[in-house]
Amino acid sequence: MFSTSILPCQVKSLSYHVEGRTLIDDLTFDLVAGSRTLVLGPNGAGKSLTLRLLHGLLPPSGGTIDWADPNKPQQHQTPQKRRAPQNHQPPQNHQVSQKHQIPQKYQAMVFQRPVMLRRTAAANLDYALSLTQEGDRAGRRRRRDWVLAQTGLTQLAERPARLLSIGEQQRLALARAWALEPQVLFLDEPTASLDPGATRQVEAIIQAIHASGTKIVMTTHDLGQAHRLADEIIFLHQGHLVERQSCDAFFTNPQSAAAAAFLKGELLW
Amino acid sequence: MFSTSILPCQVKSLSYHVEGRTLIDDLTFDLVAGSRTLVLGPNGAGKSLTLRLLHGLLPPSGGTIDWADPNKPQQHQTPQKRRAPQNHQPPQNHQVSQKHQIPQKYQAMVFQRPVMLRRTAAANLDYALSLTQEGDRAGRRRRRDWVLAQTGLTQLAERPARLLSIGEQQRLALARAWALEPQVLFLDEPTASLDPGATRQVEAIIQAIHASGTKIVMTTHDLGQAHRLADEIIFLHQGHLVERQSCDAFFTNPQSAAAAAFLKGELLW
Amino acid sequence: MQNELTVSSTRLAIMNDIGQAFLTAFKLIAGWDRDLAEIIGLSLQVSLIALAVAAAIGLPLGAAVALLRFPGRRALAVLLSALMGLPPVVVGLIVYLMLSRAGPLGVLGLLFTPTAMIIAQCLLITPIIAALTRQIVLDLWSDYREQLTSLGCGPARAIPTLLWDARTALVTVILAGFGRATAEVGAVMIVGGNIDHVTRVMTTAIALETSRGDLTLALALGVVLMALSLTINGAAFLCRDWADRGQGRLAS
Amino acid sequence: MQNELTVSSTRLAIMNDIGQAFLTAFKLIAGWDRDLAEIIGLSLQVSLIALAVAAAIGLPLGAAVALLRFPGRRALAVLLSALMGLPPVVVGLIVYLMLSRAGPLGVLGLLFTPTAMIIAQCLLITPIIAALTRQIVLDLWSDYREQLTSLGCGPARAIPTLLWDARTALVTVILAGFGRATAEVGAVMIVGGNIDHVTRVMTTAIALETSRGDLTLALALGVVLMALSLTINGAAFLCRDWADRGQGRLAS
Amino acid sequence: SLFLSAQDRFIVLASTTSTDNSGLFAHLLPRFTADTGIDVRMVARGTGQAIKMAEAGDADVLLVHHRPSEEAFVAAGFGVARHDLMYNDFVLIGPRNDPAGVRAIDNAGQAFARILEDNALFVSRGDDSGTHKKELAIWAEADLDPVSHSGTWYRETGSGMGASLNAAAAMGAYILADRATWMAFRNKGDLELLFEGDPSLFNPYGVILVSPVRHPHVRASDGQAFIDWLLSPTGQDTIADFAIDGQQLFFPYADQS
Ligand SMILES: Nc1ncnc2c1ncn2[C@@H]1O[C@H](COP(=O)(O)OP(=O)(O)OP(=O)(O)O)[C@@H](O)[C@H]1O
Ligand SMILES: Nc1ncnc2c1ncn2[C@@H]1O[C@H](COP(=O)(O)OP(=O)(O)OP(=O)(O)O)[C@@H](O)[C@H]1O
Ligand SMILES: [Mg+2]
Ligand SMILES: [Mg+2]
Repeated sequence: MFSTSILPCQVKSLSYHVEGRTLIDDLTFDLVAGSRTLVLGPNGAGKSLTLRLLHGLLPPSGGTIDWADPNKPQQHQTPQKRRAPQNHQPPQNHQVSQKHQIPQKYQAMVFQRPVMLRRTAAANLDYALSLTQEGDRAGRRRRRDWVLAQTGLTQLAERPARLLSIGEQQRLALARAWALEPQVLFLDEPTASLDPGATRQVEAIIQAIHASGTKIVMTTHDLGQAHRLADEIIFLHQGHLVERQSCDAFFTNPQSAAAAAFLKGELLW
Repeated sequence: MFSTSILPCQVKSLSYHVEGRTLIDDLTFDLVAGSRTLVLGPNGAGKSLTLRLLHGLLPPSGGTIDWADPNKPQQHQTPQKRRAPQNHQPPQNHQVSQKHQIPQKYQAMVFQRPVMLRRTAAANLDYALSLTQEGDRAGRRRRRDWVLAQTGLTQLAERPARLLSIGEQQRLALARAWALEPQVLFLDEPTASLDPGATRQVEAIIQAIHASGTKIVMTTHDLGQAHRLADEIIFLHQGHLVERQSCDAFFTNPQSAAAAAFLKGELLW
Repeated sequence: MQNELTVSSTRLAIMNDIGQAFLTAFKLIAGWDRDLAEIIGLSLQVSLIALAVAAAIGLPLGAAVALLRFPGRRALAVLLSALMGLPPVVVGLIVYLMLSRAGPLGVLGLLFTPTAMIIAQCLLITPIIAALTRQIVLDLWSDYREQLTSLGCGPARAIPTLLWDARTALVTVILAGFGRATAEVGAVMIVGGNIDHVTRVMTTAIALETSRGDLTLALALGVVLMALSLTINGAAFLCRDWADRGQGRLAS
Repeated sequence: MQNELTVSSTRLAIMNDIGQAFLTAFKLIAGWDRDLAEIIGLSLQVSLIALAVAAAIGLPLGAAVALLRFPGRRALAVLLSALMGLPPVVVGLIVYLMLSRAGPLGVLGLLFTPTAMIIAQCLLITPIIAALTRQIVLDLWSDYREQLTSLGCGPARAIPTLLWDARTALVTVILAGFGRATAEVGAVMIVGGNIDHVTRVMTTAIALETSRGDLTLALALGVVLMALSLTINGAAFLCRDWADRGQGRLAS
Repeated sequence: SLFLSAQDRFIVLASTTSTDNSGLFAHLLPRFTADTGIDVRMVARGTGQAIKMAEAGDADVLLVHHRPSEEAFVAAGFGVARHDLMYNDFVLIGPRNDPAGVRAIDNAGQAFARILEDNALFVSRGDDSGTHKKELAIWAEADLDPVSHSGTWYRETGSGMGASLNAAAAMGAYILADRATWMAFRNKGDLELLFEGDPSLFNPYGVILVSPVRHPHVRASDGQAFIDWLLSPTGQDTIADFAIDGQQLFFPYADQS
């Protein structure tokens, strides 16, 4: 589907401070194409911050996020091809990679609290499509109507988006992100406000998006859902990356005490 | 705990229209003290609208919501004691009961999207307490610190409330409503953004609030949670009251096809 | 005794001035004299054109200062805010010096024409519109920033979006600009010259009647101007309500 | 040829006027002459007191019109908005008629005192502050209404809450009022009288120099006034930023 | 200084913009204050407004230059008495190249007639001030009607002397001004004094104490002290002393009886 890709993405010593408080501390991991990464962790662990950092909405306080260059023909990045470290020191605190500025045009995000423009549901989609997809109005309209139908919003297309119910807004946000056909799709608790039937259908949509080649990076508090959707799990706790495992391993055999307690619903505040 | 109560509440032919669209259609039911009422239904069914109507935030387009008068000594309301209908016509469309204006001082609500004032978490609680509870600053502070501790927010008390994570904000909203010691507590999907451990603890808190004599009226999309918490279920679909049953009956033997499909997660959009 | 009486009767006379002014205003409007129509027409023409130009510059400028990050952005914001306090007489002087026959734009022969008044009013109200717009757009941007950025909408592209979504509040900003334009006398007096039948507008006419000592007529003209202003503001409110129906505001 | 040359050299001379004005302004400030200090002091004193009073009235008034439901509420909103276009000369006249010896408040002997100027400026800027506040509070109320009502906070009690939570935006509103107050000349000229050492402020001094034809000095005083205005606006921005640290605005 | 204390000894003087713009008061008032300890608060207004102000009792002393209005003021009981104070004269100002050729003429009416014939730009105060009334009187004496041309070559600015001079300077128009304001005016640009000396251009100033009978609060004794000082040899000499570029601008005119 994509001639070139911004994946893989190397995240190195990523951290984020606000007023001397360390909210994200020294995350190092990579995101590779083809797998569904679920970011789990208790409230306040830093999941949403991590997604926003990855999506380029916040400038990291330290560390780097290196997306592959989508304009270069794809090649498997070996360690040798990566920028040779100048020395063995960890990166300076405020040395922010140029590359974290990767245009959002290859990515899309469904926010935990989606923001709707003061227009109809359909106009919200039109707006997003007009920003990213050039020319061809008819094609854009087809795509809009198609995602509206897929997310069950056709009936609501002409309603002002901000007056929809919270669940309807969440579906509209998914439709909007999906319509953009991103290479990487960030989903921040996309089914938190959905009814059981809608949750099932949205899971199916996520699977379909994944199958079409889009990288999924998602958070959820629904462990069953995580189990159903994940290839790999990144478990965050108090801003730290505590564990990174394949899905099955994480659920059957968590390495850390925090993850084990979390899975049992016994990680208390 | 309360000398007099605003319960029971008689809801009769309640409806709500916006621009000719009927969003809530002819709901008739009553809310009695002592039981936990769960309002279930798919996205857009009208759950949040119903809670806001009950809480007096929206003026009904038709029908009445009659809370008992908290200033009269409590007496069981027999049908004879209720206002005799003038005729057998249903209430006029815009005939709104005076009583729906029952002061919010006996009620509290946790919104689906809680709004935080531009202050610290603790100041948000102080503000709510100062509105409803007279005198006694020390007592208010004690109560504040206690609910903060109970909802695991003591560490976050001095943070600006709007910068908390979504889950933390949801807990703060619960703390705020709880601190007011209402007779009726409306909870609109109060655990939608909570992690599994927090969900368990919030359920325990809801049980404790219920045990202290507060009427619980709550929505959720977590059917397991509904089963654990409900005494009775009100099932809404497309603005209609489709079914009202005791919890066990609803889950084992739903009367309507819509409810049956909903429970199986097969009520598609 | 005698004195007291005289004083209090004069006092009554002065209170009458204000009642008299309303009566005169009513007669002026009812009589609808050609001269008055001419003055009102010119006032409206000058202020509305100035407002249109100022809005066309001020709205995007304010939004740009709110959204774009460039060196000196904060300084520019402070400057715009300070320019809300630009004295009309100073604006008048600057435009006068520019347009004066000996000035750099003298050849255009614009001094003492309605065009000169439009230029002066524009200079006066553009900073007001820009500074207020900046604040309103900034508030909306704090809601929209992450979502729009995520959609691939940079700050520059966000300018029209935010102006559109803030349209309700911006109507008030534009009305503030309109108020300043119609109320203003210092600048148009200098660059227009208050020349009868050419550049006389409501406010300069009021100033003239005041200096002639005909306070009743001056006040009456003021009442007419306020009636005009009320009509236009009322119309703007109705338009806004009409355009607002159901868009994003909860029914209540 | 000869003419052309003369004209263009005069043109240069006029451009010089503006440069000259900055130079003179600089000299004025550097020389810091007692008279100038007195005028600046009085300007600041009058405008700041007027601003304080107008804010004390206008902020709650604007919020009340936004929040409370009473008959004529919309009419009042339109009226406030229209009063943003109240011509200073008219305000000056009304205050003059009230304070005149022959007027109802004549016995107070306030005419041609700084107090009279404060009253006039108050009348001028209160509607501006109220109308702009109304809009900002209305926007915030649409976010807060249900939550606050649920907490048992009625519209009346919500007024201070919303004014506090909208404080960032309201700083801009107050600066708009301040700008109008310092820039204004028509009203203070009439009720103050521009009496040397008593009621002469920056704007009336500018008007006086203009009518004396000393345009350079008039412009220089304008430059000094703008410098003052810049300082105060800059200080207000810094204060706001300081008070805003971390309160509800996402780090970016 | 904000709430003026009542013990300050001062009077309020209502006068015209032309007198103020000339700088006469800046020369005169400090000397009077030094002599008597009485502060004079001078409010400059259009003649009509100044008179109106005095009628309302907002001034203690009125100093203007339109004799008929002044006499009417006294006759109506608003003023105690009118005293001749000083005089100067009106002058006709115009562009240096004098398109209507008024320099060669020796009669004000004829000069105005030339302007009308030529349709040369002419700025009129148009504000019923003393200067404006004098200008209208000259037109009327010459049996000319410029007002029907208002908006074309005849431009009524409806503003003060200084503002009108600024307009004339920018337009290159003719304008009637009082000599004092003209001499003190700084933005002359291309303008020059083209015509002077016609007896009809005589411009007398009168001074009147506002009637304490009509307005008991009037500071009559201090006001009278000011008038007496102005009419005294000291005051008259001080007026005569006032000069710009070595040229005397006002001429003492008090009847020394
Ligand atoms: N801009 C900010 N300033 C200060 N603190 C912040 C800011 N943003 C987030 N935080 C804090 O950082 C922590 C992590 O926030 P984040 O929103 O990433 O949590 P989360 O893992 O998404 O939680 P949830 O499951 O509740 O959504 C929280 O404790 C939050 O209070
Ligand atoms: N003010 C309004 N104007 C127009 N339509 C509205 C308004 N408020 C709600 N609606 C519509 O009414 C329906 C019911 O809304 P409501 O918010 O009650 O749903 P809900 O049952 O709470 O759904 P969810 O589970 O998604 O929260 C929705 O379809 C919504 O679009
Ligand atoms: Mg989150
Ligand atoms: Mg809902």
